[in-house]
Amino acid sequence: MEVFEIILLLFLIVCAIAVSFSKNLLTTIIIFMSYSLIMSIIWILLKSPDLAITEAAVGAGVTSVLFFVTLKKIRAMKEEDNDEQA
Amino acid sequence: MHLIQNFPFISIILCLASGVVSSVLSGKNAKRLCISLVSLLGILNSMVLFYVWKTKESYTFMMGHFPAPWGNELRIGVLESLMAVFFCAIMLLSLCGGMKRIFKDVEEEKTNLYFVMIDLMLSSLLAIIYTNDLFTAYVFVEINTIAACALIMIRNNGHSLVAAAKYMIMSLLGSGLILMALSMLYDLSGHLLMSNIKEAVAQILPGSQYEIPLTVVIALLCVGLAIKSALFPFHSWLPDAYGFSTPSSSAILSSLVSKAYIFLLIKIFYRVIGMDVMIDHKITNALFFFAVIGMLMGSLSAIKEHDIRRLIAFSSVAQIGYIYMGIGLGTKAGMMAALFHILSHAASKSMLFIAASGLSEVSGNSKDFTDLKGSGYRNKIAGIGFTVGALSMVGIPLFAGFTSKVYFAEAAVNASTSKMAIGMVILAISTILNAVYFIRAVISIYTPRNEHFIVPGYKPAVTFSVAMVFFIVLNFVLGIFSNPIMDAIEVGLKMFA
Amino acid sequence: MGGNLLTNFYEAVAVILFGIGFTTLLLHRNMIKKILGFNIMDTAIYLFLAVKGYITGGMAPILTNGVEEQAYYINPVPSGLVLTGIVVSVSVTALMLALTIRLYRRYHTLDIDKMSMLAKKEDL
Amino acid sequence: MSKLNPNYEASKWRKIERFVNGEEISDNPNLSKHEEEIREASQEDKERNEQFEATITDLEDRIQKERKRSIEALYRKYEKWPQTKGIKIFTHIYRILAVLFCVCIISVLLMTVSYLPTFGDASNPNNNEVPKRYIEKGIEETGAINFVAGMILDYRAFDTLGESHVLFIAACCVLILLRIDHSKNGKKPTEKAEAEEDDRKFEPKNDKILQKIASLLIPPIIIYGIYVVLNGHLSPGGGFSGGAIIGAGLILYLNAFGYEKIEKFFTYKTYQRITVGALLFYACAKSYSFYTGANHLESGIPKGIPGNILSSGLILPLNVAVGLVVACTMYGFYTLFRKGGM
Repeated sequence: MEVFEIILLLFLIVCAIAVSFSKNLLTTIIIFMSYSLIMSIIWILLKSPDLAITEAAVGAGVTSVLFFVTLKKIRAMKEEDNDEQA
Repeated sequence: MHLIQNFPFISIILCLASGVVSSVLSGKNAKRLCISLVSLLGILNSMVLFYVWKTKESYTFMMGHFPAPWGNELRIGVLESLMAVFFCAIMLLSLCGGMKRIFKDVEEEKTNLYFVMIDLMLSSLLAIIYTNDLFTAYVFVEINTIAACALIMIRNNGHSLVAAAKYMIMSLLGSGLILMALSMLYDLSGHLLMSNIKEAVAQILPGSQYEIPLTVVIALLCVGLAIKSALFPFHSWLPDAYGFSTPSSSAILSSLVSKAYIFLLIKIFYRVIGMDVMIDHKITNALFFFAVIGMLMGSLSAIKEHDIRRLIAFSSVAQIGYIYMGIGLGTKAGMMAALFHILSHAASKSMLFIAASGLSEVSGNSKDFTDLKGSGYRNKIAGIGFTVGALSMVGIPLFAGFTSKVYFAEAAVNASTSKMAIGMVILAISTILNAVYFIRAVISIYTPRNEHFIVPGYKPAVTFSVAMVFFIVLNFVLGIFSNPIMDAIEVGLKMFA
Repeated sequence: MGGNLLTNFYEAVAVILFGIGFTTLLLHRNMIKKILGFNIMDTAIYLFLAVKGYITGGMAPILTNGVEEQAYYINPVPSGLVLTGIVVSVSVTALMLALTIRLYRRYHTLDIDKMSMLAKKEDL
Repeated sequence: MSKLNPNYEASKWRKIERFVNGEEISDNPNLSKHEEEIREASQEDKERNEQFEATITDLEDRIQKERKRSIEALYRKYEKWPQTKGIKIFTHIYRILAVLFCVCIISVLLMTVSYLPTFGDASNPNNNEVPKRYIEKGIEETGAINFVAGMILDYRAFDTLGESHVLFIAACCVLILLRIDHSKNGKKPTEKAEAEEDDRKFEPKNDKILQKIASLLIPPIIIYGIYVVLNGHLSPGGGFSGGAIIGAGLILYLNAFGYEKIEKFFTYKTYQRITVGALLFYACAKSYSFYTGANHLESGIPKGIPGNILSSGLILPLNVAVGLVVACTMYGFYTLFRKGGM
């Protein structure tokens, strides 16, 4: 069990660094989604299932959906600008 | 359990419920509900103040069926109820003062949401003042942050949105640090209740294993709360946040929100970590150092401002430096001077913001000094209010600012010699700097120019003039009858620990 | 350096994540990156807080086959606090994202410095 | 500014102008000579005033333009700023300093972590009498099998009351920012129509695969969400996570079937009613138990037999209320982000 926890924690650190250094916004958000999924697995390993469900449903689920909608709205406005300029 | 003892709990729950209800009411009804709620709370808390003043000792109110370390708990003493009464009074006056501008700035559909924010902010202020449990304080600090951000951004011009974004980023940084410190403190002491933490912290002797974590906890708490209350190095969000929001929300933000965080810091000083542990850890010297620089830098950057709202915002950076200087002195007199300055600064700062909105209303809604010239003649009551506020900031006798400066000087005299020297010198220099930009502002609003702005038969709104008169009376009361207030603070501090 | 660094490796990782989130929040000028940095910082603090309650060999704090001794279960207090915290960070993220959309609709940029410059320019 | 012609009065152009203005053209000078002179004199005074006025406004315009031009030049210089060499070096130094700042924060905190109590050790200071009572007396005092739910909704209920108000205030903020309302005056509907059109162009519109899968997935999601809310005090979960699952189900339904279908049963009105009703119920229930607890009165809510659904006193209705608030808020966030309205 020890090794599995260490692998997950290292994965978390790699995800956090990847989020801060990657250029494309969409990949950053997908990396962040995997970050919160790994976090909810860690809650299970830490024997607190309440947190696992809440982190999975509220943290990974709704936050990522909101990030995607924001990105789509910004992409939509960007295309409108290009149409106006073109 | 006397009925009056339930009033603090009832006032918090009433605020939360009326915040929820006024989200479905129309703008006008939400305004009436909010005004009546704030005045009712003022009355309830003043009754609690008299009750606690008579019984001469603070009592704890158990939230729910389970005693303190298991359930939540409020602790009500003279100091807390005095702060609560004062906060309700200032909020009522700034709401009435800025009422016309609220209905002009905020979209017609969204005025009731403005009053939702005001109600929930008042409930979080009262909860922060009364609570005796650290995690409850953190949850209500979060409500306070979101409500303050909403008050800044509700006036939807570009500036206030950018100011709200900057405010949110800095505040979230602050609350992240506070939560980190809180979880370390929970790990060291095993409790979230303030008095139990103090017993556990007292057992951490210097040189034991938990000595370094305790120092880091104190540092994180002080930095987190300094960021949120805009102490000098972390004040970059303050001028935009106060400069571009509606007058009544900038009045509430500058006088109530940052003061609640300072009051929470004083509560942590006395009730969570203990004053002597704080002094051993030299945190008071660090606060004194930053406060002194803040007093100078705040006034210096205010001098080169030519926008009246940003000038008042920078002056509140300097005044927050005064309060932290009082805390940094480390003595009981210093703390009492800081608490009195919280009251006097709240009174004069909100008056300045509301008067400035009155002045800019008669000079074509511009905040620039060139247009504000001569506005003192056009809007008489706003001119008088601005002058009284400016003179109290500078520290002219008979005004509130003067008495708090006297108490600061007294506290600095019997502090340690190095602090006394630096304190007195900086007090003098910053008074001169205050005089430079405030007297210049008063002179410029009374030089007769800009006749083209004169609207024949212009009369300021009734609520505006009533609020102004009450502000002026409050300032004089704080200036002249400050002794009973200082006795209340002294008694409150004795039962505070 | 105290002896517990290797035993407390969960808290060490939480602190490293806190540092990364803290710097992402401070360093990047793009608003979406700042909000992601804030989320990472907050999740790291909740990991730091929830790990306090873990007891090796303890079971999840739900009554199993009628056993009511403290030694069998982990400490439920930190999970209660973190449950509150997760919902706080979701609501603050939603607020910041709404602010970002509104700012982008007005200034057509996500860079907060450019936004404040455009806001100043609007004044003239 | 062209210079005024001195004998402008007598010029042909002036005559045409007066003709256009309808004044009678009197060629013979002796008629109303006096009136002519008066008009001429007042004409000259007016001109002199205008010229004086023109110079003042001209002066002010020039100052204003001067100020604007200097600030414009400053901004043009500001835009070229990042390319200058000095700034490039400054950003590099700033980056290195920031990374150093992050490393030193992490090292300070790592040093503190090394002094903190060991991980997972039963004799840690926080394993004291507080959790002891939650676990050992939890069942008989709150009736909840899940100690965490018991702790959140009964022992430390004030935090969770504040917590659901954090969610409510965040929803109000998003309403302030993004809501485009259908108010009566003419201007607003165009904004709303624009948002509608914008939404239709970029969002999925009744594509078959999504609808088919959604009709398979949504019932289990909603049922599972309701299960998690109702079993909050028996199994892990509770109001917050159950509400989020139901909210996610509603979001999937909206994506698959579009706004018309969902507005049949979920409009802004129902959102307001549910949120305000659930929060008021929550506040009343909790203030009742706070009031009875503080004044040592006996609160007559039956605890029921631990283990059944209807067992732990107030915890079940509170979980349902919190679940409703969270579900409506999560769904409200999504629709406000997408179209600025329910």
